Amino acid sequence: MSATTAPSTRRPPSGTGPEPTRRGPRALLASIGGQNVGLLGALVVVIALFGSLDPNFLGWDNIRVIGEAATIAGLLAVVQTVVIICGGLDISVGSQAGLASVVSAMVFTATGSSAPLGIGAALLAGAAVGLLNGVVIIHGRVNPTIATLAGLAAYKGLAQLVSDGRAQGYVLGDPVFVFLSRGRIAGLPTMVWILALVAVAVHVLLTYTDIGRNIYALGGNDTAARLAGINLNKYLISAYALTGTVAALAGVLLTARTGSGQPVSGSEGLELQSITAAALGGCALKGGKGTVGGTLLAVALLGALQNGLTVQGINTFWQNVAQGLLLVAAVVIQQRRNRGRAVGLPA
Amino acid sequence: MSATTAPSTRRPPSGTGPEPTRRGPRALLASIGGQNVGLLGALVVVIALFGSLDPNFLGWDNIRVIGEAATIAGLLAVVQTVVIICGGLDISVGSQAGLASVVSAMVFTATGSSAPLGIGAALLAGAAVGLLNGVVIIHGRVNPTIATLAGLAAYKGLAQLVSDGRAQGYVLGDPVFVFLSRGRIAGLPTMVWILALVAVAVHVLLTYTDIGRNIYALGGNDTAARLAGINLNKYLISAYALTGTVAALAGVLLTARTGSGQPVSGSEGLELQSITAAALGGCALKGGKGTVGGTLLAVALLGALQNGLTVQGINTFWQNVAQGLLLVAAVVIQQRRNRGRAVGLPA
Amino acid sequence: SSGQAPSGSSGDVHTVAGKMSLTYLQKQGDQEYFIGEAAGAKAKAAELGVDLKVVNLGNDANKTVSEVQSAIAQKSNGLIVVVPDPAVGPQVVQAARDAKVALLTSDDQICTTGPAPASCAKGDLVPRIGFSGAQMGGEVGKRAAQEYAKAGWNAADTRTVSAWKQDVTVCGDRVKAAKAAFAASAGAAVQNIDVATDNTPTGAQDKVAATITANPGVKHWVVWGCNDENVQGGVTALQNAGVGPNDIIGVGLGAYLACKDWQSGKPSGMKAALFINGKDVGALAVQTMYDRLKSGKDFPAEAFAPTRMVDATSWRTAGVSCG
Amino acid sequence: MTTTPAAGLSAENVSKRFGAVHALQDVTLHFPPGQVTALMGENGAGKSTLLRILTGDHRPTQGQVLLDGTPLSLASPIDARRAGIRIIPQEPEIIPHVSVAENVYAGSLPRRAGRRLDRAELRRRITADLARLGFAKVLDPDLPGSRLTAAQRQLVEILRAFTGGTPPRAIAFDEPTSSLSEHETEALFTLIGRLRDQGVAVVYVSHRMKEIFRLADRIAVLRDGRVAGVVEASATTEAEVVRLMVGRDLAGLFARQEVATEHVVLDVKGLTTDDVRDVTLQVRAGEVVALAGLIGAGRSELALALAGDTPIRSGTVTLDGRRLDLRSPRDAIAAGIGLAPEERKAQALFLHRTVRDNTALVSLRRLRRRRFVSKSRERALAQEFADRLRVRAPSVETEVHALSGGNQQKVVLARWLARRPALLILDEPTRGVDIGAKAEIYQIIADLAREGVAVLVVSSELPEVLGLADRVLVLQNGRITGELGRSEASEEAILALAMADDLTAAPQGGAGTDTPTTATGAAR
Ligand SMILES: Nc1ncnc2c1ncn2[C@@H]1O[C@H](COP(=O)(O)OP(=O)(O)OP(=O)(O)O)[C@@H](O)[C@H]1O
Ligand SMILES: Nc1ncnc2c1ncn2[C@@H]1O[C@H](COP(=O)(O)OP(=O)(O)OP(=O)(O)O)[C@@H](O)[C@H]1O
Ligand SMILES: [Mg+2]
Ligand SMILES: [Mg+2]
Repeated sequence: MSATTAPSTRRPPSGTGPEPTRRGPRALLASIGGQNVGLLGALVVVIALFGSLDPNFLGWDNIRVIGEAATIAGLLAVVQTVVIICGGLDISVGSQAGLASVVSAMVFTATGSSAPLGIGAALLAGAAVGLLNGVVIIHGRVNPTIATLAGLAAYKGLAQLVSDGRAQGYVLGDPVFVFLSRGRIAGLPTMVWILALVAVAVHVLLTYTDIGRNIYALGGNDTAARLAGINLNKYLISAYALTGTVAALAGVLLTARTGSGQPVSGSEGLELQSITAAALGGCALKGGKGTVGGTLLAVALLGALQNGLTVQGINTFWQNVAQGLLLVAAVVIQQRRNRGRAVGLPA
Repeated sequence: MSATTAPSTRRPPSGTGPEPTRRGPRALLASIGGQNVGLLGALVVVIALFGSLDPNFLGWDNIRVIGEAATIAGLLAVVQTVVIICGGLDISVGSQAGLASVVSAMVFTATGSSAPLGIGAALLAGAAVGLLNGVVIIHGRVNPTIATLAGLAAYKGLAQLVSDGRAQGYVLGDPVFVFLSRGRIAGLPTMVWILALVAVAVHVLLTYTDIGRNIYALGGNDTAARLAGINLNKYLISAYALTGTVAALAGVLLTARTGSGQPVSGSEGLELQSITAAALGGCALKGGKGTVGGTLLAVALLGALQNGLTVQGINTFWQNVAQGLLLVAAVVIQQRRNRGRAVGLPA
Repeated sequence: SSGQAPSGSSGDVHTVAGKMSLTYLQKQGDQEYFIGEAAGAKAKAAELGVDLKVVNLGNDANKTVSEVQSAIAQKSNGLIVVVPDPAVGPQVVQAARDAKVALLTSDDQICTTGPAPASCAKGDLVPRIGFSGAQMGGEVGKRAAQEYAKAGWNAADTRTVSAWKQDVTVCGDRVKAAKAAFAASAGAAVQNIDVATDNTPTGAQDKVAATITANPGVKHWVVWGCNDENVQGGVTALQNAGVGPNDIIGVGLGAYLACKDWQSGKPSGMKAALFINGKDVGALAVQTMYDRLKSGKDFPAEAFAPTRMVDATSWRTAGVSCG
Repeated sequence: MTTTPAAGLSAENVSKRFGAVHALQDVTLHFPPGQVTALMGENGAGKSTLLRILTGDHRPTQGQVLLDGTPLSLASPIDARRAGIRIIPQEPEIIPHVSVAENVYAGSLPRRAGRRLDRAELRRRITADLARLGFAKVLDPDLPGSRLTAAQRQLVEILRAFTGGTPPRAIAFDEPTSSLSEHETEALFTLIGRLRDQGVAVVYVSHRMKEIFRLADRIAVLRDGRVAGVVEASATTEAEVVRLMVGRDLAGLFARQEVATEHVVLDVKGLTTDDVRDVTLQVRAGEVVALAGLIGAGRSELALALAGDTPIRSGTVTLDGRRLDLRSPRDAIAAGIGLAPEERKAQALFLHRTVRDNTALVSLRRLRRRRFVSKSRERALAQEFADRLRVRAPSVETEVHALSGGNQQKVVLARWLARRPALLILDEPTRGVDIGAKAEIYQIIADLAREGVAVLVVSSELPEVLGLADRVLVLQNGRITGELGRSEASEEAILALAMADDLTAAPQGGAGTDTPTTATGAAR
């Protein structure tokens, strides 16, 4: 008999003491890394490795470069996180971004170089396309994977049709676009600020509001959520609409970066990148689990890795192999820490 | 309501019980189409439409062409079906095929044009890579999506490394490869025979053996399967190894068709195609559900659609849009028939 | 039939009396240059009263074989192909020959007897319309060398950047030629850096930005690549890193993105670009095929559409259309 | 005690930790062959954990498991199965897209040469086994697993245990009767008796005292992960077992006074769904009405229909005088109806969310300002109910999947008790809940009734029905076959109504594949 606490009350000794969230340094660690220790570790290793190989890697300039390069995929990964928590998936984010890129440049040109109109039109188009995804999934009862795979093809085709497959317009004569692509605020690129803003907003939404609770609930157990009176349809459709809007924002940044509206180039493959980041960041593809913080950590890891490999002048082939290995290594470390189940399906 | 079996128990009249075995003529229908009526309908529409627009579409020659073109993706879709039923996913199938393609051509060349050695080496490599996937997933406890995403990058990199990123060798001087690529048996291309053989074998495995039933069990509920004494690890690893081997077979056919070992070209994107076909064919991405028949139907539909659109000279942009629309339409029809739940997640 | 018979001529092909139907199969059909090529081909076909289908092959060697077979099954009279990978050439030749269909290639060469056109006997090459990758790369390298000489930079603090997607064979050919031409005519040994990209402007931008990190001491940069996307991305990355337009020599390939820089009227690191007019190639290819099938006129072994090196001052007059 | 290698199954100095939680500490227990050893203890005492260790599903942090005196290396459930140890887990594990027959024989499907599945044999076996075990009437072997009710799922698990080829050496039942009604429970007991006679070591976990004393030879009690005592069943009393479990005497039996008012809260007329026909009932404010019946009688369906989740084909539902148009659970909740559903894992819990999250979910509107949820108020709410229902968890920030089955059930109840709807529907509210907490739950229900809440309880546990309800409505075959006031209600009366059809009316649809008469045999 250990002398824990003499159970004079009816509360069992290991009972539900009011012990709330931890405070102090552990709380910070928990909120940043927590179950993402594997990722954090991998990030540290990557930074230490490439930093020691080339001190410039850790220079402020290069960190900015990494940030800018990661922004577009990062934005998509953040909204992908929301969709995945909902138990869905959006494979069409890249195509949506491409469509928005073209729309922004074409409306910009057509309205005699009005950046607000161009950007506004792109965001509207993105929201509409996202809404369409949601409606097809909910009211058409189409599995999200299929629906957005269909969107991947259809929206890409649409972008190509409206643009005739060519890069559209030239926006870098406009100060707004120049600011988006090359501007800085407090030393950080505008693009990075945008990512930070969106990420914080989504994080707050998920963590501090009842909307966020409901999102986790419906992704975790849709039957239970339904019986708890959550309007699943409204939430899911909103999630896809949000995704469309943020994908459109990514498309606008794409336009700003390349200087013209790109129907396909630069947005193809973003779906896989965003899903990779979300999954690596701890999202369960079954839904109900995941955090913006974890996803951003994964975005940072992938961004740093890619940049480091290029700085080291390693060719694509080795880069591919290295990326695969790191991806597995990060997750294995994570699983060891979390002590996943030894026998049977590890999920 | 319908007079199938007099419900002595109080099964609800709206009973959609599609699942277990029925007998008689309905059984046949059930086994071919059954819940795939939407797909079957879409296929009929596609064939009727393109057939009426261009009689060549229905010509024997063109059907052969469709069959050949669909073979490689079809093979991968068949094994993808197995993996998905297991509750897994293999995103690396395309890269595995690319690796096998390169290996087959390089070994063929290195052994002084020995087709059996080339093909054998490729299959071995495929099995090994598949086994590696399985081991990483089971013993590394890495989520299948992440593990095979890592594989997608790593095996592609490997294929590029061994081939230096270029097409390897030339195999069409060899009668075996010529037979694989251009041969016919009873009027049908060799490739199509190979697909048929693999599909039938996998179908038999899934439907008529206890191995197959165990696969459905562990995909449907891994805890139940574990407690029932099914060796999950063995099954899962075998499923990935099988996938690797069949992906390698697809790689060999790729070599035969293109005449040389292709590290990337022709195998990139196959993962998405195979997952699309499996999902469209009725596999639940959560596992435990799916049939080879459904998947093949989806492969046929996608193949016929693609061919038809090209035959009609429709440009790529419209093709993308049309493909997206059809994908959604097929599933919507299907869902209407199966009367999915009105409220809540459609998955 | 193992298809080893030499000669690129299409001796078995008969002339077509009635309505002619042709198929133009292009790699990377959603890329700007090839879209132009398709447009040129279609315009010419309409003019000649020929039925023309254009098929996008992507980067897929396997799809090439499928689509060639499909076109043959559709009773197409003549095929014009741009293969994603020359290694698939013999398969295409074989299929066309079996079906007695006329075969012409554009842009990229293929060989009847083996996967590598470079080591192919002249007579075994399939007749071709277009430009050669080596030739294009050569012009880019030469122009870059001229600009370099004009700028009077010091080789020690200059680097050349070659940006391309490393698993695309034809990209490798272009870049190799550009390097060789630059080395031959620059008169100084400038160190080169290979940058692996995905052939998109943002991909190139990110990769070149990382490259700048790795080479902080470099003052002057010369950029070329597989296409305009690579060069434009590279130039943008350099400008974003604070390298002035006068310290950059970007020589594009295609001119469709370079022209946007010039159109804006601002100083740009994009100093020149090789304008290759896809429209001309497409039209010429269709015309050549038409002549062959209508009147039995033999294919020329090779026919070239004109290319032109353009820059900020000359691009409009050269006919570059900037969307 | 442990010096001589004894026959049967034993745990020796077994400890198990989950992070900071000591689920088991130094447990040494012996389960002799040919005896039924009941394993008792409060929710979270460690019963399921011990069973999982015995069957190789969990690895002990310390200690070992012995079968007939030889240590087993239980690396996995497969090894345990090979050694002849079986378990019926607390939560039935059903394979969704596979028939009942395949569900039952999963892992040991009959096969012919070359691993060919022998479907004819499978059919023969399932038919025979269903008839032999007396479940033919309540379980259709062709139904897919996804369409089974809670009770049917549990029957599948039971079938699994009794249908293996060779009889097992040791078998553990983890609350097998928690959603079964008397009839099936009786059948199960006969089967367990047979196992005991065959010399199998039986471990039986249950919170139903009556069952324990009917069935068990010995009673082992766990408290806080330690062995609190092992007693012979014949030499002890309920009170002593309870004392061992909780470490104190429980207050006297729960007794409820009637507080029902005249105000009718729920008024249902002619309600018909796919499985429920023409149900008319009323529940008044302050009244507790129980729905009783056998498996598949339609009680849960009725509850779900009232909660808006099952389409209503005809009939009216009126709440507080307002006619409701129930098209989704949202409508019902908005109107003031709350349902704590039958299956906690499938229908109620978010396993990867915390106790706090799970508890507060339907009360968020009360806890938020703008759309920001006040975490402290949320935590206070969860803590209050966790304390009252004696939820045993390290804190309310623990994820629900780490809770024991009974504690999970309490979280489900807490969610709806905290919301205080006008009409509270509880479907099998005390499934798997221990005696101490049960009393507390009854008390809360009584308190709510006193405050004017109308309560509708679905329960298969007759003592619960009798103790709690002011009125009992008995369903059979989707219809109400009778109503019993508090004074008329008795176990016999309820059972008689529940099986009225079997006794009087001729069975319908004689073409049925399998309707042996064993099922009616229990109507003594
Ligand atoms: N996977 C797990 N992770 C963390 N803690 C766990 C886990 N499983 C069980 N526990 C803890 O171990 C203790 C014992 O749980 P167990 O399930 O064995 O209780 P039990 O006696 O079966 O209770 P019940 O009667 O409610 O079923 C509980 O405190 C529970 O919270
Ligand atoms: N999801 C479902 N699919 C098919 N049939 C169902 C489903 N749910 C319930 N049923 C059927 O509806 C009838 C009524 O079941 P219900 O669950 O309401 O009964 P119950 O009285 O609550 O009994 P139980 O003790 O089994 O929960 C049963 O015959 C059952 O088989
Ligand atoms: Mg338990
Ligand atoms: Mg029930």
